[in-house]
Amino acid sequence: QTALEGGQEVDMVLLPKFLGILVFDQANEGAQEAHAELGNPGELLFVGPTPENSVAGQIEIMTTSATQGQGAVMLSNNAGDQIAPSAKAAQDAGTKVVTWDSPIPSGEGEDVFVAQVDFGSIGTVMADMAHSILGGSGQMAVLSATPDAANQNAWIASMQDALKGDKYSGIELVDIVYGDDQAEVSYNRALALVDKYPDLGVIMSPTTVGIQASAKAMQDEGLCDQVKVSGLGLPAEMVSYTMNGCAPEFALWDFRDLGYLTYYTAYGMATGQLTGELGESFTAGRMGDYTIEEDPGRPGSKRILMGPFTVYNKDNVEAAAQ
Amino acid sequence: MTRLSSFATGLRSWEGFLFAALLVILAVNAALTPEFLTVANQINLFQLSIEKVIVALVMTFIIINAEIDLSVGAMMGLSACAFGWMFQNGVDARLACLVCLGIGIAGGALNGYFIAAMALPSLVVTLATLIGFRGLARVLVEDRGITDFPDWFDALGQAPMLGPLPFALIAFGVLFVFLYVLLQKTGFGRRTYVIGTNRDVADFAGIDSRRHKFILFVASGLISAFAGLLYAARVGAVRGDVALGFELDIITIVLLGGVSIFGGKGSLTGTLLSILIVLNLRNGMALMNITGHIQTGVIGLLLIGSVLAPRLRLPRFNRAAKPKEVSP
Amino acid sequence: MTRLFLRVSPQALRITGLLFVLCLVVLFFSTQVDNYLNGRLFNRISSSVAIMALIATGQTIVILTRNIDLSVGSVVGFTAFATGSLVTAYPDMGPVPLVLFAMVCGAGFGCINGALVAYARVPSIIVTLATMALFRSALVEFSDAKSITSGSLPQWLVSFPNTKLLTIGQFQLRAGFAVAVVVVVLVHILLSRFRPARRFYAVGSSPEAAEMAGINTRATVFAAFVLAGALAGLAGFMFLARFGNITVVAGLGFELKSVAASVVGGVNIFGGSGTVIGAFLGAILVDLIDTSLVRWQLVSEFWREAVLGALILLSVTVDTLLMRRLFRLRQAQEHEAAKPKPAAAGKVTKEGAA
Amino acid sequence: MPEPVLSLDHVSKSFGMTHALSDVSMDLHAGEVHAIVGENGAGKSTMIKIMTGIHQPSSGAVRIDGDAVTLAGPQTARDRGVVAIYQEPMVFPDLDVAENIFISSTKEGWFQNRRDLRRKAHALIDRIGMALDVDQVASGLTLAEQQAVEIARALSQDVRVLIMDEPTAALSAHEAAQLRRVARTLAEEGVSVVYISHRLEEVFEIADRVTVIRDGQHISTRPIDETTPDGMIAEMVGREVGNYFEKAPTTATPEVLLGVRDLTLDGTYENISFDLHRGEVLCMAGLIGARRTDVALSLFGIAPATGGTVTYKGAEVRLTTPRQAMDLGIAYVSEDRRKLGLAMEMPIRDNVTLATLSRYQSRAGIIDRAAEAETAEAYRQRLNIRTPDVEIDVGMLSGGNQQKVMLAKWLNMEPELLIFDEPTRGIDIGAKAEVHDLIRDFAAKGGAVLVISSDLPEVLAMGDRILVMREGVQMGILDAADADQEKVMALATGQVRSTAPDAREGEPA
Ligand SMILES: Nc1ncnc2c1ncn2[C@@H]1O[C@H](COP(=O)(O)OP(=O)(O)OP(=O)(O)O)[C@@H](O)[C@H]1O
Ligand SMILES: Nc1ncnc2c1ncn2[C@@H]1O[C@H](COP(=O)(O)OP(=O)(O)OP(=O)(O)O)[C@@H](O)[C@H]1O
Ligand SMILES: [Mg+2]
Ligand SMILES: [Mg+2]
Repeated sequence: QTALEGGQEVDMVLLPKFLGILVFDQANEGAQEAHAELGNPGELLFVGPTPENSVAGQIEIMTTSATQGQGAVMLSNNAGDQIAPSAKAAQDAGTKVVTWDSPIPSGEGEDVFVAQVDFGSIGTVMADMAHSILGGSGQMAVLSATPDAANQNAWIASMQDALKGDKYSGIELVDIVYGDDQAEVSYNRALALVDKYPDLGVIMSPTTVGIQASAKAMQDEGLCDQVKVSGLGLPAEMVSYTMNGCAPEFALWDFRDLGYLTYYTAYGMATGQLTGELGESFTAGRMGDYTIEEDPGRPGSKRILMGPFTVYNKDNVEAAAQ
Repeated sequence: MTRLSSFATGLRSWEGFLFAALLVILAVNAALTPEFLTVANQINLFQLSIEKVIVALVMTFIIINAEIDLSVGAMMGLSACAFGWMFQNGVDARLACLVCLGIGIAGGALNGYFIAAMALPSLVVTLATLIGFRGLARVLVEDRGITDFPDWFDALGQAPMLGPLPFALIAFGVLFVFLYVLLQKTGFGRRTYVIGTNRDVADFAGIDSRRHKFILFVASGLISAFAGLLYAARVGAVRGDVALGFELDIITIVLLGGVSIFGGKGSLTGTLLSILIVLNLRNGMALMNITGHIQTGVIGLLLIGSVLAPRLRLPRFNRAAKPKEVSP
Repeated sequence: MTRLFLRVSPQALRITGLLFVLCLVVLFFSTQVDNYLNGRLFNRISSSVAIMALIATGQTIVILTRNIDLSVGSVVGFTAFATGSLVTAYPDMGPVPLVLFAMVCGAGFGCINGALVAYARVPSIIVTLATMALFRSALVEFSDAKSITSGSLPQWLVSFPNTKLLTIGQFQLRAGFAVAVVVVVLVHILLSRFRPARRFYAVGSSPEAAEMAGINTRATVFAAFVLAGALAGLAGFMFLARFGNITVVAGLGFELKSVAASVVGGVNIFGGSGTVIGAFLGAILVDLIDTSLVRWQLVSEFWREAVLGALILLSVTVDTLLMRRLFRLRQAQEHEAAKPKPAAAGKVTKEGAA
Repeated sequence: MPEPVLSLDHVSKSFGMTHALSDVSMDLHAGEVHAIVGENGAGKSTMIKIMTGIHQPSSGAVRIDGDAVTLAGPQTARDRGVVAIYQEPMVFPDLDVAENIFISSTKEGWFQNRRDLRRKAHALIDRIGMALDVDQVASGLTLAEQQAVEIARALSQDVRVLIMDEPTAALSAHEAAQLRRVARTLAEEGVSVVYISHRLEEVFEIADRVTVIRDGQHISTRPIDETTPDGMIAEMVGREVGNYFEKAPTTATPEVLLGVRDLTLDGTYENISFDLHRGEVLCMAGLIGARRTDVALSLFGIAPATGGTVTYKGAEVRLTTPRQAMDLGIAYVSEDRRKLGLAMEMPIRDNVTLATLSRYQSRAGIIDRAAEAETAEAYRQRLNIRTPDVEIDVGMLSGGNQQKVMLAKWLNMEPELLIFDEPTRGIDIGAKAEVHDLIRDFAAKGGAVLVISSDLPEVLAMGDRILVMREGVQMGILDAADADQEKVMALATGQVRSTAPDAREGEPA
């Protein structure tokens, strides 16, 4: 059990998928909190690309960080395996690469992944939410972000796995469509799903933009009695839909905590206090103890599991939305 | 006397202006960030955008020809995804590369057919193929990311080949020299300018502008496919969104280089200078931790400023979009 | 048949052609998709096309003057966000000042584009390529990573686009669509009857001739951009009302979609000809195909874009070939009409030659 | 002496090194037709561009009603009642004729009424005496018709000063006469008309006063009856010149170079038949819209004919591309130099070698620029192109000098058959003679020339034979020896048809 010692100077970069999105800003707040707590005299940079240029931008920032000799890059990966060569190059230059929110699928170029939740269990949670909404049987469709979003794809895959269980035999996954994480595309896709499957019971959207747009679409068209919306969403955006029954249940984790934990992990590794070996444990400030373990979804890769996440419903959403 | 005056106008020309701008950027970067002038960084800054700048060279021809090709990014994506798909389905990677280049030629020929033979506006045709090629890339890889290419392929994009220089950079150098001679010194280049200046005049002088345009679009497709492969090799993986939106960056580079959007004006020297400016500027900003929208915004300002500044100060600048003289 | 074909104006013919293609598409999908042809389809398409129709209208005006506006997407995003922020801060604001604010905000961006294009004489594609990035950068700065959420918007605003003005059976005329139709028709009437607006056509048709004829080409081009900006602002307002959730990616990609709608609607990309009704139908056609493809079982999710690209190319090709044919037919007809007693003249020449 | 409506007061204008105008003064009175004459590049167009605010004088002033004014652009000038029609007509190709006329009018109301518009347009077109469908889209109009639209547009406004820069260059004699009547009528109504033309007989017909410009300098301004054509020409060129329209002896040989039989392009022209001999100059005459240009375009492979045969040097050929025609030795000098003839934004050098580029290329395709420059320089001297050097853009030259560059481009191809469409459109009397000499010289060396011209004196002076067309139909071929203006016009206007059995003479093998 390593108790991380603060005060060492190391420059670090927090690299989100792109700038201008609330949850990434929350992660930054968490990281800044940890940065202050650990008394790191170095710099914590929050830099990221634009939405249109996310992939190339992330690769560019990763490469630049290596050139600058940053101690660590904390990456919410939006480039899939395309970032692996530059991440490896960064590692070779002595920069630690800690991913959070979304890992490098192949695990190459990555020291450790700080997982917000267990990617296997998130599938079960989504399946469970669908189960409870549908009352055990009915049709479900998925409205995802883009076909390239690695974490969404992993979650959907794990949900498809979970659905094989006997408990969910009554649930039929009829379609997977993509809303490109844009409000208007997601909105139109959600309606097209309803038109395509007249018996659809729930739209599962593992993305905050998609779930909000679907809920709005169902509400606008007066379809909330027929088709429910669920998935991953922000309480502040979803509160009204949860209260009026359009989206009775959805889940999410705390991005502030995720940023906080990620910072601790990256700091430990960049200062050499953590070696990043399997089984290593450390105390991450206010959040308690964590252990580096094998990532079950990506053989050969390591992760730190933050967990748990919260399922929101009528009872707790209003409090969380404040 | 003529020599001397053309040298003088050369200094006051657009290229001269770009060159001065480049020097300023280099000096500022070198002064502000110690890592800037390292060989590794200089190679990196090229490497990071090498595919775009390669395509920008051909785009220079196309825009001088008074056309535009919006489908280059999508073609890069299609070629990379086709490679990934074939590789995943057990096709030999070498053969897959050849097939991808073939796809580039076919896609370019499709554009060329509609633009040259059917005489549809290239903006419209390539807007449609931008959507279509991207769609085909999606069809091939769906929601998968494909990786684990053969080592030689990855090395092509990532390992140094000649001294510290990677293959793509060498390819860029060779291509630049070849295209420079082609555009600036040969009859093909002259015809590119003439057709861009006034297509009817070219046709009436016995120049087959349709054939010329067709060739250019095929070349554009081919080079885009090649660049798509380079991209796949550099990042060692492909996905449906490879090179998404690259077309606008590429066009920005070409326009900043002084190539007139109305055709007939510009040069590869200008494009090269513009490449150096954009890359060094981006790199300098990145090293100063200025990224994201501010970077994009600065390039945007530069683009407008580059057209405005010479017009405000030196009205007789040789810039592309000089106001048209009314008929004498 | 040919006679009739020749008498109708090209614009009217083009619109008829578009309507015909629309019907074909609807008929085709009704054989492919169960439960396709009903009021619901109308409601879906009509409400989803409203925003693009406004943007395409503005884009058409700009294209008519031989320019292009690639910044509309960013303008929509920014105005949607700014309007959302405003109404969140002052929830008591009424509809009129809010709409005005959105339009003025959009027009402001249009002024920047217009000034650079018309007065500084920077080609529009360069200006708007740059301002597309700049305006979105401004949005990222301005939004400070906060999103607007529908919860914070007044109820009248959120429910406005779907307010049913008129219901006939399953068919509903909703406020959002009604606004779009009114704007399109209004702009159409202006463009075809209002003298100063005819100058958009003149300037696009031949900028040099316009200059020589004493038309203030700069003011005309400037006005086109301001109008397009104002319409994009209005679209931003509608975007806010309809989706409620505004982030920094709002309106991303609208620029190319609006160009596609105009072009499919028969607006000449080189300026001088086209109608906003055409662009409106073009927007509907693109939207209809896009939505229908999602519902078509035969085509997987991943084929949609490929098919859409092919269809755009097809419709533009057919339109162009048709118009060319028509032009040739007309020419031939005029020649016939103008020929001086052709038979007699021909005979005499032959006799002379014999 | 009444105050002049508009005057130039010691105006100078230079473009970089070129002094287009130096210290030119001129007065314009109400109700007069004031002609400006001078050689190509003398500065006529520059003068009127200063009057209409397109250019600002480098020094000196423009005065309207005696007040010095700054004309910021054509709009300001128009607001002051100064309207110009330029050498190259400018219409809006996408708008119909009626709208073309009224688009910039400030007199109409806010909303346009189609019927009203058509009626007014009709009235104006009638006043000019053109037959023109006002609903027609302008993209299909010929140069002359475009010119008519521009004149109508000018007439639709409250003009005080109407400037016409070579308005009749593109018009046939009939239409030109019509136009002159219009100009006279306007002058009688009190408008001052500035009239620029290279056709001196026109000047004498309508002008009240004539100003002669040479090399950017004001030479003289005189009432018309105090001047003679010869005196005027002497002032223009600064020397005595002989008779331009002297009939040159024919150099025609019996050898047929080009044989055309029943050439037809559906919907455009039909059954054109003639033989063209080496050494011969065959002129095609006709009114505007006679479709002569279309015949030429077919012979050059641009608009391939749909029927009939063409034999070249005794062998039947099918001409489908310009390249093919050029390889045979056929050159076509277009009538529309701005749109089809010259790349205006490129240097003279590049334009001169445009049609013969492959000759300057090495095996690897590299262009020999020095050789190009040498060629261009040679033509500059031979054709007397007025320019300091061949590296400047063609667009900077005056109309006449542009014409010579275009000719240089085709002469450099060393063609055997030269099709010359409106060879002297918009060029001055000195240059005209030079062009005529060049054509005759070309023929004398064994080449064949097909000249399309709307300038009747020119046709009569140059042609060995004259083929007259009318609206796509060959009306007949006249021998120059027994042709005169009346006979040609009679055919061109369709009053008579030819009976001369000349089309099939000398059947080609
Ligand atoms: N925009 C310009 N830039 C540079 N030189 C110019 C420009 N416009 C005209 N010139 C030069 O000014 C001189 C006068 O030209 P201008 O067009 O006035 O002649 P012009 O008398 O109208 O001749 P033409 O009868 O051939 O039309 C010429 O030498 C011409 O090359
Ligand atoms: N009614 C028309 N509609 C469309 N285009 C026309 C028409 N008449 C002529 N043209 C085009 O205008 C150009 C010149 O016309 P045309 O050949 O009829 O005239 P022309 O006999 O050469 O007379 P000129 O050369 O004196 O104008 C050609 O390219 C022709 O195709
Ligand atoms: Mg002139
Ligand atoms: Mg002609």
